[in-house]
Amino acid sequence: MADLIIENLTMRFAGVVALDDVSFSVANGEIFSLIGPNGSGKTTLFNCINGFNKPQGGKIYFNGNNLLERRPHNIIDSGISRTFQNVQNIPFMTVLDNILLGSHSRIDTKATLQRWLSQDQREIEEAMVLDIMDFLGIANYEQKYMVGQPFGIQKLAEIARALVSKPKLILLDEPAAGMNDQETREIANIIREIKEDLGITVLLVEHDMNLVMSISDRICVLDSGEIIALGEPEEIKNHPKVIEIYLGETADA
Amino acid sequence: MKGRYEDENLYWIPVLIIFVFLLPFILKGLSFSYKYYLFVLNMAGIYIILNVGLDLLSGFTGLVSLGHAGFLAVGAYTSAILVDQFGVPFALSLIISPLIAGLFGFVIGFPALRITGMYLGLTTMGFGFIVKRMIIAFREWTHGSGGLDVSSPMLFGYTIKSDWNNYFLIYTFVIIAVIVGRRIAKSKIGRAFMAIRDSEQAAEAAGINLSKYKMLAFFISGIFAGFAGVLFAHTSSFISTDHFDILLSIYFIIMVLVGGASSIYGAVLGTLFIVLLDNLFVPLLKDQIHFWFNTQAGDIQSLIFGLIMFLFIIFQPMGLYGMWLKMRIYWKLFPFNPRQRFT
Amino acid sequence: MTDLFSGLTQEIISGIALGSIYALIALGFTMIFKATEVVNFAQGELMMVGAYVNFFFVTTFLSAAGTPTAWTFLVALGGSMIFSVLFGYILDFIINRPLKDQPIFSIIMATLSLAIIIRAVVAIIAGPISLMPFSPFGDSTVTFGNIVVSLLDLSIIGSAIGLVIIFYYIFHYTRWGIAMQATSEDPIAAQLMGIPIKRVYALVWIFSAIVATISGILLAPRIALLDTTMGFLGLKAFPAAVLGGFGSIPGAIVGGVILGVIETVSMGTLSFHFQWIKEINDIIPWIVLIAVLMIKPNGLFGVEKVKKV
Amino acid sequence: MKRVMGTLIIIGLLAVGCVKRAPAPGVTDTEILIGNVQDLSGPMKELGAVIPSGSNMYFKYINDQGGVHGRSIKMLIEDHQYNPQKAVAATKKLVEKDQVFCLYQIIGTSPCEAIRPILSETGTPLIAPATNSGTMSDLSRQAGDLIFHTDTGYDRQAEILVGYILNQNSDAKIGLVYQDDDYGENVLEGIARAESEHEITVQKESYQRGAIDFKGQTMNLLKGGCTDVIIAGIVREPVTVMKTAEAMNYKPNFFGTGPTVDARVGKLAGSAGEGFTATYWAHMWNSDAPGAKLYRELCEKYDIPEPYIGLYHYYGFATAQLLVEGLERAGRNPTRKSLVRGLETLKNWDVGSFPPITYGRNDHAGVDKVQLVQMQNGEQVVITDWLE
Repeated sequence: MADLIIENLTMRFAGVVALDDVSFSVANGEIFSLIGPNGSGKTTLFNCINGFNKPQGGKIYFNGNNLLERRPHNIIDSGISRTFQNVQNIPFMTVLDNILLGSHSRIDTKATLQRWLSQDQREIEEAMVLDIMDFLGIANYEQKYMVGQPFGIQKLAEIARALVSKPKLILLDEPAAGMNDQETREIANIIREIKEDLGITVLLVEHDMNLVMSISDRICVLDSGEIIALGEPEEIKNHPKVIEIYLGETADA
Repeated sequence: MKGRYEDENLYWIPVLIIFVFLLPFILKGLSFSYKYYLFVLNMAGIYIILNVGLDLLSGFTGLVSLGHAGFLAVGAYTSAILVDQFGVPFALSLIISPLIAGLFGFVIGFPALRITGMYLGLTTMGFGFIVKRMIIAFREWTHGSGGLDVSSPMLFGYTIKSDWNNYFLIYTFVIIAVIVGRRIAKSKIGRAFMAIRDSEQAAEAAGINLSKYKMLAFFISGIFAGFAGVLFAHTSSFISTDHFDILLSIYFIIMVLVGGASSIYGAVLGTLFIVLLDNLFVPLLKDQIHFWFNTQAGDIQSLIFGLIMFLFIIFQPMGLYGMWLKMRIYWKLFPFNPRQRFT
Repeated sequence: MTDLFSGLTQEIISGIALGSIYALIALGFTMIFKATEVVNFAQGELMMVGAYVNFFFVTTFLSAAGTPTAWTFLVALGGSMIFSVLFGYILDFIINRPLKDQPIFSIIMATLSLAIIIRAVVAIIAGPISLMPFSPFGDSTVTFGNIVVSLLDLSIIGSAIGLVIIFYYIFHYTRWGIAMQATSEDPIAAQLMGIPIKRVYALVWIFSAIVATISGILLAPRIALLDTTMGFLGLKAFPAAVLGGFGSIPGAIVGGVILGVIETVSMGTLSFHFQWIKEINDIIPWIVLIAVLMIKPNGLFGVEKVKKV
Repeated sequence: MKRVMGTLIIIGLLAVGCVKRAPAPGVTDTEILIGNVQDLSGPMKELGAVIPSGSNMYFKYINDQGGVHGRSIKMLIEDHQYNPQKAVAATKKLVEKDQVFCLYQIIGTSPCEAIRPILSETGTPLIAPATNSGTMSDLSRQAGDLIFHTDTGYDRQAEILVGYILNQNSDAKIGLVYQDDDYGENVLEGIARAESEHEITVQKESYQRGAIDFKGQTMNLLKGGCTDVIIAGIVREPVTVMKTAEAMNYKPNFFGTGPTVDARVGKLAGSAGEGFTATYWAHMWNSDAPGAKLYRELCEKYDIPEPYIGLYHYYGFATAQLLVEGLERAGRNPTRKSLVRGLETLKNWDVGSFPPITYGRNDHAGVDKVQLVQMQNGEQVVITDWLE
């Protein structure tokens, strides 16, 4: 059962082809990874799903909804949330509020207004996020300002923000970038738990091959906007073209 | 789960409110010139109401406005005309006039959908000039640039006159404005505002409609400014286009920034700091300097004001609230470092 | 003389002269903004200081030499230039350096309070009485057909064009200019590439002070009375800088000239033929500005900074 | 018995005296405090320095002679930067904190309008506000009974000018260049009255405070064929307009209201300013009027610096004379009420600086006539008698 269907997606920036006739589908409940060298179009693909970029050709369906018809802020309503390659947190807001930001579309404005004079609304809102903060192990940080927090916390907070909207599909853009080995392992566990405990489909962009190979159900390799390989980790590992592209990088990892 | 989140030491808010209402009595006991201090406080109070709204717009949402004196003028003139020429009760005007100022905010919000940064600052500055021009153009109602006499506020059959009574009227609304401002800031609306300021993409990904919330920010800000305008018009009992100068708009932005943008308490502190500095502290200091050096030079007053501002910014660029936060964080952490998951 | 066409031409030329004044001030804004992203609210005050300094130079040399000659004005000009170099350097030292890593708004506020300080200091030093500045050109005019232009206006237009060419050249073709461009694009990368950004910033402030001084010298005789409120003209030139697109040197000139022409024509021919324009003629520049920004949110020559996700 | 009665009466009088002695604010045995709010750092800062200096010169002269009823006069000056809100704050400070006896000479129309509520609340009189606006002498306005205006209103000046122009040349086409603020507003009122009285239309051109270019307005006056132009500006505006007109070879008769009577207008405009005629509501400072003579004497005596001496400085001096006269008439134990009553007893008061001033319960207008001062060969010459 295919959940996210991408058909013949083509995106050009001023003549440069970022995505060239890309088609694949992501099944419900799997961890699907996109890999490829820098500039191969991974983030552009995310931006197309997310509505930031309007592709020139192709279609994106999620659970039968045509995502290209939606404005960026409506994407989250169809059950897709995302994180960013460069962490996009709000520095002078507490970690708790940063995460609450993700619950924006779940909070009823009317109820907020009605309960303005009491603390109740605040408590309802907090209840939404505290589970997830516990789940990610960052509950201690709720009252801390985001600015000055360690990078790892900021990354986790961003994932928490994406999770709090109760998505069906989460787009993770390089969650392990800039992490050390131990942190990367923790991230891997968290992604696995997102899939297994929360039942959320994961679409992952990542450069860390060990991480990708260890947790992905399927992997798609992009190069210069084209899909050059798609399959299970074992297949990809042995794919001649992939080895060609990744020779240097896999040796490092 | 209950009680894990506390709205920053709620217990001292009632204490503060009681202090605010006791202050006039304390001042009266301390000094025979309490009326002067009350007047300056009243002015600060009106500006606080406006600056809470300006902070939500410029501090939280990052939409710089250099035309807030225009909103103040809209509120003031609307109310003056409604009450004195159309016989609308003051209490009703307190609702209608801010809404009209809010509508003006809505209109000026349209350009803000596309224009950002200092470009937006200039657009709003232009709005300030356009409002002034409109006031002069509608001569039959506004008396042009000659200024307009305004009646004193009438509430529940009582006419509120004198600095003493105005103080209680204004500060009741100041407290309401600060509470409402903080509620907005701490709600999903406030979070959306800050997200728009710091990362439009993160905001959109989180489901925030940028256009809607930018317009909302202008609308809310207009309402606060209009409210301040109503109180301004009726408590100062004379308004003219000279009151709503472009320099006033710049002063408002300074007040918000000195307080430390994106904090409602910061806006309050900043307003009090600048208004008291400019209208109380510096004139008194100037008297001393004139006395010591036996001069009459008038520019000394602006020199002192400029110097204090300048040194303050050099040594405390994060503003008053930033200073307070730094202190607080320091004492909270003292003497331990926070337990961290990642090193 | 009185026919519509020559009247309009006359107004447009006058508008270009007025616009050149705005453009010169806007040029100062633009240079600082281009390199440091700071909006210098004290730009008008820099101009005012330049005008005052030049006046004192002229009067000093006048009292020595008797009547003003071309040499008097040239020596005074040189003196003012040296002063403005020093002044720009000092400003960079007291504003830019202490606030280097602070939010942009702190620096903008520092310039605002600096404007207040400069006004007060000049007023205390120079006394409250307005000065009557001299013009090297007197009241002489030049006539082309039936169009009359004062020599002073011509010199303002000329300097505006000259300065733009000079600074355009400096910014695009010299080593320091390219260093400035690089610094404005990405200060950290520029620093890593070995560009001494501290010196670049100082240079930008010095350039800005020089432009301000030149505009002050030219403007002072045109406004008849020189007092410290001259600094407020900076606020009028602000929209010119924005209309052209902050950070664009040709933009500053185009923006200034457009606003200057709009101002004179709307006050003149337009309001003569359409009475209702009189009610709004002083806000027409603002309406034009807002309309242009609605279509081009970064001004006529501005470039949008793309933020990468 | 008589002696006892006499003693009792004396004791009684003393007691009453003691009660009465409860001093009015700002009045001590040796000093009277006067409050003044000026523009010290705004657009009118020059006047803000010069006018009070003229007043202080006269106060010094009076104080050197022993003061008013043995009390010396001390003037406190605050800054309002031509901002009405600041003016209110500064006035509050003077009245509530410094406890001045009365207010004097506050400059600017909107600042003066804005402080009316303070006047009426505290009963503080305002003597000689330094604005020509006709609204100042309107007794029906709030605190109107506490304001003693000296100057001929701008509206009256404009009206008189129109009458004078039409008297000289009944076919004159009149143009007006006015500052688009409260000053211009008041001039327009007078022009409107003159228009309906003489059945003419005046071509009106406006400019913004702080404008530096007047090409458009001048062109329009030329196109409209105006033979006589009234400039309701300050100093820079008439100079620029006249210079612009000269460059275009357009030579109407130029007239000015209010502050344009400044001698520097002629000096700066040079040949263009020749024949410029301005209205003035007092005697010229360099005339032979006794007030002007005293003024020049005092300037010499107190070493007033050269750039200060002139119309505005003299104006400060002249209004100071009025204030001192009022304080004299307020009696040995002045109260704010007795000051008002004292001033209201002025009947054709003339010390040769202003034309005779009469105040009364229903008249706080002061001077209501003007003389015309014309630029001739670089000198200001009075060309008419007092016009009404």
